[in-house]
Amino acid sequence: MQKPTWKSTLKGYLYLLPALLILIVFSIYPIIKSFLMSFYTDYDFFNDTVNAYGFENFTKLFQDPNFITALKNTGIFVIGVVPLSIIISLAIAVLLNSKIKLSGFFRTIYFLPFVTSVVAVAIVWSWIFHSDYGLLNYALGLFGIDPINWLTNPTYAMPALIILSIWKGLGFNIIIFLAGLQNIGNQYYLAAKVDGASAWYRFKHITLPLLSPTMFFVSIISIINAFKVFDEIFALFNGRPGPANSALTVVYYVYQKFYEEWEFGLASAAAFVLFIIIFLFTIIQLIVGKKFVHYN
Amino acid sequence: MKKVIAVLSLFLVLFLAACNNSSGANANGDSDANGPVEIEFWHAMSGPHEEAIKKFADDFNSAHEDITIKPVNQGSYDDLQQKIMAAAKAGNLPDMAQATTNVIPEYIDNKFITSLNDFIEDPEIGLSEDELNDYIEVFRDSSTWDDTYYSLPFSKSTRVLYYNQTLLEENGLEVPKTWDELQEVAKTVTKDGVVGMGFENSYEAEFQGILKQMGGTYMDEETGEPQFASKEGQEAMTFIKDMIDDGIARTAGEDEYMSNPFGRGDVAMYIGSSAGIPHVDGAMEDGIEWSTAPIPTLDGQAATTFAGNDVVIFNQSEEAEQKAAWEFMKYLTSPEVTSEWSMLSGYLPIRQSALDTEEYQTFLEENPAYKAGTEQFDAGFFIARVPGGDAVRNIVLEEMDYILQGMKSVEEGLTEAQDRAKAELQ
Amino acid sequence: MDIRIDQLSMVFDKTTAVREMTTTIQDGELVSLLGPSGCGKSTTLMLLSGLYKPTSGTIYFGDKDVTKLDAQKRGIGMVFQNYALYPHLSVLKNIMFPLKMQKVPKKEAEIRAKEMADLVQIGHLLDRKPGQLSGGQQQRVAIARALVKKPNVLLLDEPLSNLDARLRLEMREEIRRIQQEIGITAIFVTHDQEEALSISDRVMLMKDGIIQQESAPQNMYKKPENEFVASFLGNPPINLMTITKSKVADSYRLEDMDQTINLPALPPTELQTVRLGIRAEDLYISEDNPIFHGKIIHIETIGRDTLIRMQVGGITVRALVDPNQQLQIGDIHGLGVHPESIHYFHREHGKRLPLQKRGGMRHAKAHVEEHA
Amino acid sequence: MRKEALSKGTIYVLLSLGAILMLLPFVWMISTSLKAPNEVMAMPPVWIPSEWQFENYSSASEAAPFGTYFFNSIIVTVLTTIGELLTTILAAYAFSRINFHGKGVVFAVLLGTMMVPGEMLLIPNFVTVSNLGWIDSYEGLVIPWIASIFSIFLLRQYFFSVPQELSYAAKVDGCSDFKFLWYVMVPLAKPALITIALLKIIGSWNAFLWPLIVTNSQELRTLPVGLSAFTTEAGIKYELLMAASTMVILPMLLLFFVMQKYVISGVARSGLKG
Repeated sequence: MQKPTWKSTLKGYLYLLPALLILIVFSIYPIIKSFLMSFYTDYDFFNDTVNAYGFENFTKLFQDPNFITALKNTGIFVIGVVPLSIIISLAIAVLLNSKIKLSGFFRTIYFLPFVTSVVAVAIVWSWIFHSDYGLLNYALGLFGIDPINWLTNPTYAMPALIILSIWKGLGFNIIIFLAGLQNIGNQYYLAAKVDGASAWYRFKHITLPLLSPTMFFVSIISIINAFKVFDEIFALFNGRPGPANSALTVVYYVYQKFYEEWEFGLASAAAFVLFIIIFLFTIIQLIVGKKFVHYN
Repeated sequence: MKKVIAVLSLFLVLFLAACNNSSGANANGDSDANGPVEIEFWHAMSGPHEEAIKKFADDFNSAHEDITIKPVNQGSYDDLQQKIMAAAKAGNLPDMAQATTNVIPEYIDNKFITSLNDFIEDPEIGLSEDELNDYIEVFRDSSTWDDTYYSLPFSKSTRVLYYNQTLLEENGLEVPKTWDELQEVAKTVTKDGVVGMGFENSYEAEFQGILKQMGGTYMDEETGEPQFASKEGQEAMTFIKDMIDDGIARTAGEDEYMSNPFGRGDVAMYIGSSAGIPHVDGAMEDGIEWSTAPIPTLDGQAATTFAGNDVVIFNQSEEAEQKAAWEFMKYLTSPEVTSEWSMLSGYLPIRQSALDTEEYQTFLEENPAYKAGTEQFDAGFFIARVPGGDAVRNIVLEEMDYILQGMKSVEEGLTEAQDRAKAELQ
Repeated sequence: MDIRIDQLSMVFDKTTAVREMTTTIQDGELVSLLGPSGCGKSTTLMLLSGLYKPTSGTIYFGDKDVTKLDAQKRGIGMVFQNYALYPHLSVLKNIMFPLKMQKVPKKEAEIRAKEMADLVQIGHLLDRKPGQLSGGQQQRVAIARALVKKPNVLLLDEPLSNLDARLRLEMREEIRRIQQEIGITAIFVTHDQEEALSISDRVMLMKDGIIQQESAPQNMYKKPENEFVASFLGNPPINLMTITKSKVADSYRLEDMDQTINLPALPPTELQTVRLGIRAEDLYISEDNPIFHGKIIHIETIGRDTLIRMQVGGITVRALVDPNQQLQIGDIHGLGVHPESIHYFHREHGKRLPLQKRGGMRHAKAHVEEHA
Repeated sequence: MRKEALSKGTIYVLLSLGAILMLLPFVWMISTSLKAPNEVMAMPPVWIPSEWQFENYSSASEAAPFGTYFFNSIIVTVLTTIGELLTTILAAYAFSRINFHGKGVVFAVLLGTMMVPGEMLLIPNFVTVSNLGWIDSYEGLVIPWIASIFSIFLLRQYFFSVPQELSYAAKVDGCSDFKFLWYVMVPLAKPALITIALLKIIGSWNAFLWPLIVTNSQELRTLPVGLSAFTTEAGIKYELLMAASTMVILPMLLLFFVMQKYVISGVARSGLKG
């Protein structure tokens, strides 16, 4: 290719202009702005003027019991969703990969929730979770279990949210796992079979190690996504963060501070904390991911 | 394929260009020089209430050729408040809106609503002394800040006790008049999947009412200092919590509004807004007789909070639009409309003359459910209106939730709520 | 249209791909640009097409200076090594594409495209996609597409290198046929000498961005202007050796050997050392009048010829000999050559040196010394 | 051959059980949406309504302007998708085919921003959109979303696989850069473009938080926002709520059934590339 000239440079930026304009205004500038806003301690939103800067938002944030609750809940949510979701989706992916007919059909079904509106399915689930007339409590009743106040008891609100989230996200993980499984060459299995390895042995000593980069990737993505949970909560608990803040997550906290209480500085500070957490996981992914590359 | 894309992209450009113009018009009600002034009116009324508002707007529009009122439902009161804040910033506020009295101080502080004094005092389009005094005093007071009118009362409600008459009769019970009686009744009817008593999810109004009946103070009228963590406050809260813990009372929970379980017959009684009557009517299953009664008393002491909304005019609108909005405001609060509004919605009439009309009195006789609300004018009270009042309400609801879920003791929760409220109000 | 190139240079980051090239291509001529990879032949073609812009120099199409003109405005047709057919378009659409860009009415474009398809004999494949065609068929489509807009110049960038041996032969005749039928000026880039020599009116042999020689194919083979040209052309490659004047007048010896050799034609006398080149096919077994003797170390039969390798002193010499001769490895024979088949090149700059006619036919006998 | 750990039959049973659990909420939603009020709360649950109440759908549409929401969702989805395709095509072309100063830096910066969670951009973007006066307008709903770094990255990779010679050929054939992009690159990149479009359509149709905060009026609400507001408006009538949910979910389900190959390959690719 020829060296860049001023003419080709002009042309290049001309082609880039529409995308660049949007990305600068709505992706790059806001990153900087968000960082700055977290230091706004006295901000007049209506006139977009800042009267004072400082670190108070961060001290305030970590003194706010609600933010601590939000961090805690988010952590519980991540721990509740990620391992379970990965185990279930891996199991299903392995079953789907076992050369059966209808595998495509099943894959389609498992993937369905992924393409649907979170809000809509959360509303459907809130109906399933209904304590008196919900399908779930009815089913539990068949096993002699007393009705559970899924959505109004703080103990069960988080499990309800976790069930919904796993159901919703299963398809995505399965697809990624399937892609990973299909990348494993058949020769390993043939060799193992010749050596007389049992199915479980093959799973443990071939599938799992060779799938580990995919597992790692899915874990990180799941963790990051779990940290961002919001829509599900809003819809499941009808615009509240669950009973007694039991489903108050960091993003929900940001939303509350920002849109319900107009505390832009505090909300930005909370968003910034979220960014740091997610960023750490991204970095882990990049570093460990590089190490994994020679696996394949 | 490429032609389709080309046409679509052209469409995109044109469409956005077109929206640019129309969205401005849409939000501010800018009007052509010769067309009618379009007034956008944001409210939080739904169901039968929204129907009523649409009707008033239509009636008004056909009577005023030069004005078109466009009512817009914004969801819940919280939604409405959020949307107004967002719109104020974006400069596309509507011309007028419903607003709860505890958010109006914030609007005044940020200077985006219009003082109504000029309109009221205007000899041509204003209100006469008599007319102004016809607005019921307690409502009038709640619309003035430092002797300046920033709003007019519109949808004012009080709390009433809804009861399932069929169920009470089956059990040979009378409608309770005191809290003791209510507890007894609730205990008796709580069986076969029916719960005796119900509270709305936001039952801090009941807490305030019982607190007042116990002689306590929620918020100091003068200083606006929250005082609800007092001994009386704790007793009031314990009273509610005990009923729920005993299983003879419940909250609406995932049903959102008590009208739903009450309508199904799952709850025998509940306390809710008088404005819930048409909703209950709609939710009621066939074969259940029901009505309303005043809030039970404690040691002969009656007390219930007034709640509800005023209407305000925003100053981002042009003068002609503000004037037109004022016309509609006058119309909405006129004796005829307020009495009709009351009959359609369960809200209280806000004009003395409306209360006194024969038509309204006949209506009350025929529809006793609507009566309880109007019987409580004397017992009604407003809580102090302070900037940040809305945030305080949310704090109280949050802490009450903790208490109810047993995550905090009554004392802890209320003290915490009071401390947080004080911090919020500083 | 004739093409004139004047002082054309192209410098990439660090390398100079084309160096001050000046040449002219006549109207209707088919010229091959030949050379090893990296010699600048493809770059020259890209410069002619306008896909690259030169660092300096000028290109004229006829009288018009087109140096700064973009490719789409030069009125050229081009055929690429990988055919570069549009995979998403049918054969017909592919051929019509340049006409569509010229906004030729669709009906007319279709008629012209079909004519062109018939010319290249793919009229029956019009509805297929390129992916469904064989390499040769794709090649024909590419040619049709290049020619359909009636270009002034046809540029072909290694058009045959992706075809198998038989198709190559067929297609190169085909290209020649079409080119002559239309009478278009064509420039053909290839690294295959046989291709270049067989197809073109004229060959330009390039190395390091410089034209080494431009001439008719036979002439280039027969009279290479420098050692590189001599060594590049011909299969098996030409035998090259360094010879030095010996003490005896008019006699030379192979470098580092004391053995004098018996040359039927001599290089210019003022030079002490020169390079001698003799093609394998010009050598024959001759015991009477050999230039030197050697020991056969390898015999191999290629089709109707026999190729032998002989050890002559410290070097190996290849010769194509009469297959009827009985030869065995280890035999020692003399090799002869006709004087007109001898090439001399300057030792430093490799330029061809004129032959010096010998007075009389005095052939010195060469003495073979086994251990030089 | 060795005995497998699980027989084919067991695999089918396990997968079918899972599939039933996955489908159950959808079935229950549709079933409820067609029930008469008295059957909605019936215990034990009624799976097939004794009389199919299709009028629940029209009742839901009367209770809230779902027609308007639907229209808005379509407008916003179509506009963001077209917009993103246009900006993506142009940008990916620049990154893959044009040599310009600063290309590497610009690309690296853009890739870097992909690490930032969208939630962090919410507040400043809200302020920006307010300052632009785009609150409660189609601009506010559409414009911030018509460029995606991920899509540019995806398409750029695809463009790289188109041989350079093709662009030479096109130039010789008389194409300008833009025509080459339009007539050759875009048709060739169709699978990638369809994938990008589908992921965008799904994302756009289901988007919630942003439309929630930038719209004020009912006229501009999209389906998910309208749906979430629906509960507060009508009290809870589950048959209507489920009818409304069905209206939100069904278009994407249908789209997915038709185009699932592209959606799944797109997701798999997005996953594997990270």
